[in-house]
Amino acid sequence: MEKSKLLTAYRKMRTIRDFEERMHVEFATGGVPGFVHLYVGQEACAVGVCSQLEGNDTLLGTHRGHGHALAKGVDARRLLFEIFGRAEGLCGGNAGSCHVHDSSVRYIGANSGVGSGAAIACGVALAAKTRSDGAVAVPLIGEGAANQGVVLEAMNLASVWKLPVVFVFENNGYAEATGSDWAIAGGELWGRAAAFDMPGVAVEGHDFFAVSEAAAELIDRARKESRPAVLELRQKRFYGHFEGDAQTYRGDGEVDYLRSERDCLTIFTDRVIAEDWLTKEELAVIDEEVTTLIADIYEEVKEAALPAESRLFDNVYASPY
Amino acid sequence: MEKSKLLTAYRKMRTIRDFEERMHVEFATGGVPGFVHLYVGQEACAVGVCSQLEGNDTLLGTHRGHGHALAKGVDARRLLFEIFGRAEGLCGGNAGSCHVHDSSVRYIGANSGVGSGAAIACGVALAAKTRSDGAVAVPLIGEGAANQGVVLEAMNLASVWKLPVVFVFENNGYAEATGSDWAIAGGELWGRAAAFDMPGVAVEGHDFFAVSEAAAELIDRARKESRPAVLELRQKRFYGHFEGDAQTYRGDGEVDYLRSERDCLTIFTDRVIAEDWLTKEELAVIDEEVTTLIADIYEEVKEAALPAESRLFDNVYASPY
Amino acid sequence: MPLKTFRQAINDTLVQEMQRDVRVILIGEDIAGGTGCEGDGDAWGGPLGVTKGLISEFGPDRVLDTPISEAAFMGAAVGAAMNGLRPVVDLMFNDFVSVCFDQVCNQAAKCHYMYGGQNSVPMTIRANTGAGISTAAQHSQSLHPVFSFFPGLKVVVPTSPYEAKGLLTTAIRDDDPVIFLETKLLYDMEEDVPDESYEIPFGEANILREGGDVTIVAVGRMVHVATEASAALARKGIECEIIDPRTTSPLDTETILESVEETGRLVIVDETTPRCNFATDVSAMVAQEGFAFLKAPIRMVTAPHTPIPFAPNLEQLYMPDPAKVSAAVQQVVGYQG
Amino acid sequence: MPLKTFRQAINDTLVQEMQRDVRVILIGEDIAGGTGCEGDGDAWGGPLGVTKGLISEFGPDRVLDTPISEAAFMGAAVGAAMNGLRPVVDLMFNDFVSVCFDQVCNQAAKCHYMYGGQNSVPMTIRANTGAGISTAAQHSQSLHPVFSFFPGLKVVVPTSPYEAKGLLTTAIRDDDPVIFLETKLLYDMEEDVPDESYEIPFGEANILREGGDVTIVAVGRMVHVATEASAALARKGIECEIIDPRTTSPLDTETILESVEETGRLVIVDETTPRCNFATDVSAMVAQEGFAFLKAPIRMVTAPHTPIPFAPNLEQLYMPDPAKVSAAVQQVVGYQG
Ligand SMILES: Cc1ncc(C[n+]2csc(CCOP(=O)(O)OP(=O)(O)O)c2C)c(N)n1
Ligand SMILES: Cc1ncc(C[n+]2csc(CCOP(=O)(O)OP(=O)(O)O)c2C)c(N)n1
Ligand SMILES: [Mg+2]
Ligand SMILES: [Mg+2]
Repeated sequence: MEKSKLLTAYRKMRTIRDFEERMHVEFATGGVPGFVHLYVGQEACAVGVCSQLEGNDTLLGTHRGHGHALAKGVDARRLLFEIFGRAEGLCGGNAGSCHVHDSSVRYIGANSGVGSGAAIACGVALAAKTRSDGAVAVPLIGEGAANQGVVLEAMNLASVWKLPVVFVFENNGYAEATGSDWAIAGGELWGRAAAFDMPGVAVEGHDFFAVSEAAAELIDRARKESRPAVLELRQKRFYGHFEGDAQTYRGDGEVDYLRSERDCLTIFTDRVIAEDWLTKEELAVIDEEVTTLIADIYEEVKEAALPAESRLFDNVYASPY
Repeated sequence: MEKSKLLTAYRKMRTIRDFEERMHVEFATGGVPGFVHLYVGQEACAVGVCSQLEGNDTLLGTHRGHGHALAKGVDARRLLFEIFGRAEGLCGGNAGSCHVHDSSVRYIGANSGVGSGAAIACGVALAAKTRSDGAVAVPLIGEGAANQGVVLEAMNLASVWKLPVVFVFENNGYAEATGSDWAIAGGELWGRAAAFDMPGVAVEGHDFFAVSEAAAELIDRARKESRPAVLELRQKRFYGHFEGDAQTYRGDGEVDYLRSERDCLTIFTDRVIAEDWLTKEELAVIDEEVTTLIADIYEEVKEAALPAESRLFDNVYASPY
Repeated sequence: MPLKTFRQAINDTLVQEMQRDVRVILIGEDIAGGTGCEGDGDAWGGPLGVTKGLISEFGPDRVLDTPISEAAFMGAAVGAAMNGLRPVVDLMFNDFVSVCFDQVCNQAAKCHYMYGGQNSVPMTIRANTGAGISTAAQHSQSLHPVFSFFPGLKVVVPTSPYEAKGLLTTAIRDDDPVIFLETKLLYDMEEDVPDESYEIPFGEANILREGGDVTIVAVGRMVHVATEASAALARKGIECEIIDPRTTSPLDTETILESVEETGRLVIVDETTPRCNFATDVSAMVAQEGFAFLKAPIRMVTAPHTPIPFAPNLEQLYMPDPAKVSAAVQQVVGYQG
Repeated sequence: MPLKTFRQAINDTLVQEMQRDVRVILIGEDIAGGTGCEGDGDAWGGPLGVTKGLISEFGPDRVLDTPISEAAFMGAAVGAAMNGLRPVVDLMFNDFVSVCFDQVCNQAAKCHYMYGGQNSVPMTIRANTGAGISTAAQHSQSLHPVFSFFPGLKVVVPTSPYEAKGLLTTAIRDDDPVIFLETKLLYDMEEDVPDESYEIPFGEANILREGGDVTIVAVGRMVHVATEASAALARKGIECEIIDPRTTSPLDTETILESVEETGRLVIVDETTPRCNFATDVSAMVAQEGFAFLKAPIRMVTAPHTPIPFAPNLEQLYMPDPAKVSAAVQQVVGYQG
């Protein structure tokens, strides 16, 4: 992979990590409205997938979407403002953490029922195909959401309509407080791909290189052949389902193990240094820049203006009502 | 198979055939309200499956349900009365052709969205399992309906909850006017079973013996192990999607071929005679009895009383409102 | 002007809008009919024949048959609409919104708002509605009140071929998700319909008949039931003003209020069940905004609070008819305060 | 009588009804929490902690965690109810009916009728409802009007821990499908609640406050908003009668009409959006059946016709509050005919 791509990937993973770790602290001290689902531990998933996307490809995120958005290139500041319900937020404060959306970078936010992005992605890809613009659509789907009927329907539809969609299942061990292996008959999602006549691959989600290689192949095929595929990424989240989750359903020492053995940032860093692809100094520069960015935007957000009251009535309809 | 079982199977298939052939004529001449979907050509499917059910097992039918109901033992006369919207109909005229239901023989009628019986069957089986009454639930599902999300969800749920459900997909070539192979990615439904960690089998649906053997094994396993399975039955319908369908989507000579080469009644008869299991005379007696029955009930239904007007308001609620 | 059926008027409109704008595509089950079959690939035009011929003219890239997966293809329509197309989805029976409710009432309806106006969702959902042909409890509902409940949707209920064409044209050109409800019993209705395309604006009611004694607001086929009743009532010396709102969301409250100001009396005729429906909606609007005009109770003529029975005799009883409308009108006209 | 939160009252009721009747089972996502995990198998009790402890007491055969497959498990509940069990399903957010609408509004609601009374469908669907905790457009709706629209369903909206217990007991013992809506902002409300079980009948409104100047019908948490407003209004000499219908389907029309007969004035407070909702339903009922009593327009205080915004300041504006109720009451009381 080109050096600039590696630097970008690292910057994104680091930004997500710091953004979320700080969010964890802020949530605990109050001031973050609504439910917040952190992406810590899964950074290599979205960043690995996005490393293979072109500018006109679309990523569809989930409720655990801060990392998805940042990986696709959403501005961290306006993302944060949205999460805090401020006027300058990406959606003017109408979306919040779970539904952040940024059409300027082709990032579609989570929508209602989990898994629904799978079907929306089919339409995004259909439009791309109709225009022959060579773009693919990549819905991220939690492994729990994979059991929603619409996801399974969408897999069949994408195959029947021959759409360039890569269904990426983020298997992070849990759906809320329920274990993945229990809720998924057979325990494996990539294996469902065959049922809908498409290739399916599973890789470790904490390894940026494994993710990006698998994604490269499937996305490339989708783009060239206009056919769907499945990519399952396996990596547990480090925090709870949402902030405030006591996580007593976890096994003893699980988070410690994850943090010490399966931290995608450590694994990435060790590898790029060992292979001489990047230097410690290069990474340190990024770390510092990110630290500053996060500190700045978290400071700024608390003073940021709230949406004007009139916004309540805006954007119900796009044309006259 | 015991002789009495063979006679019963033949009587059921013959009854369905004659019931439906006469329905086809009556529909054309008017007087049958609503939409009517005939089962002609598929008799061996439901009858083959039902040959393996016990009294406390439940069958869940579809909109193409006359044959399903008769196979499960529903009274032909009251079925006919229901289809004509008469007071003595099984559901007092509230259901009609598509939703006929008879709890006395554990036959559950089609319900709304196609495929929804798959989920209802899970609940029926759950109740049976809870009471340890050793019963299984068998939803019949059209191959078109197999692409409904709820069917796919139900397959996963049945596996996760370990339910005695055998999902029987009747692949009759078409969903309305759309070809099955086109709408089902990969073209095969039994193959989806693996995705949900259960066995799947496909057999020719015009062969009563093939159906009943496959059903025997899967139903037995479901009953003993309390685990789900998939059975796909392949046999095209002889008539249109509903009565009035001009069927121009069919290939030339297709129906002639089906009637001459894939008629389950002929195939059954040839086999039982060749094997000396039944005699021509035994079959002829049944033919005559069925002919009389069908003639009688069709004559009777036209004079039968309509539901009383007050029935409009009955049975909205089971307890006071 | 040529005579056209309701069905033809819709077919015409689809052809014209697809010719006019390449972004318009059609999605639905069997809207071609014959896909993946050996015979005619333009066999059906949907179960009711409305889209017949379109696949032959526009091909499978713009007329997309689907598996029976409403949630997936409705969701796909939302995605396509957010990405530059203008899908017209055939849902077949409006009752089938039950298997894609999330896509229609949460996603299509709320995306524009939730995403702060970044994307519009220009899609039209065609669906048949209403009772009268023995399709029983789960294929005969009139769900315009449920659709109208949800902010973000627009809801259109045409009452004639002429309206169908003009309103569908507007719907397809509109930038919001529009629910376009085709009453089953109207498909064969004939009327003069211009060949050239035209728009009928949303939120502008049509006054079908003027009269000073009572205002009747009726929706969909109920307009014709009300018209029939009004002819008989006129012979008794009671003059009805009949208002067809055309769209239940947006609703032309002004025209209704102006009429009630004249007549002082209001009857609402709605085929749907009685609770939280469009009749209650109009009634409540008038009881709030036009109370001073009212000389009598507002009466609603609707179906009863029961599912729709299959048996034709019960189904007839279920639906509002001219006799029921007449009775209601006579009650309010005869009301002694 | 011990003080209990709304949450505890529901938990208590579930325990008592499960002890009383082995046919009662619970179905829902994470209602245990911990299923299939290495740690505590009774970790969550649902995202809001309502069913905590039940799996420990009743085991996994009666407390069934599920995959995220609402259509399948709601359909399964219908099947189980038709086959002798009495499932209580936790739908979590009432908005999620959008992914099992067919099961709830077509199957559960219509089976008994469609099958000519052969099977009843004794099931209860618990779901949280309402705005106020920044869960945005798709997790904050108040959908009781949509449920009330459908014949065959019963719809319960308790306003306090005491009501929650009595109404949930009735719901579980009832032979019809019951939608039991728990207002998010009430979960922590505390009140004296008897330990022993009791039923509160459906269709019987509760008069929370008597007053001769105006009738306020309010549903769910809006009862408390109305009560707060009425205290301020009393200081201005305006006495409100506050009616909590408890169930929106069936609806106690009699109590409402009797009250309006006394007061001649009606304000309805409903957190839901304004079109085809419960406020219009009550208003229309009174405009039809109680017109003669009315001395002023019927006013409705509801949310606006917009999706629910995320930003807390906008969400506050969205919801009816005591000030809006006061203003409406003063308008009708001050009305000069
Ligand atoms: C249809 C639907 N059912 C339930 C929920 C509530 N819910 C929100 S997130 C979640 C768990 C999702 O798990 P998973 O898909 O694995 O994603 P993760 O949270 O692990 O990233 C649930 C059940 C929902 N939003 N939509
Ligand atoms: C959810 C839903 N979508 C569409 C329909 C309309 N419909 C009724 S029967 C049918 C075709 C079903 O095909 P299949 O499942 O193969 O059964 P078959 O008619 O071939 O027996 C369709 C699309 C429906 N009833 N429900
Ligand atoms: Mg997960
Ligand atoms: Mg079929």
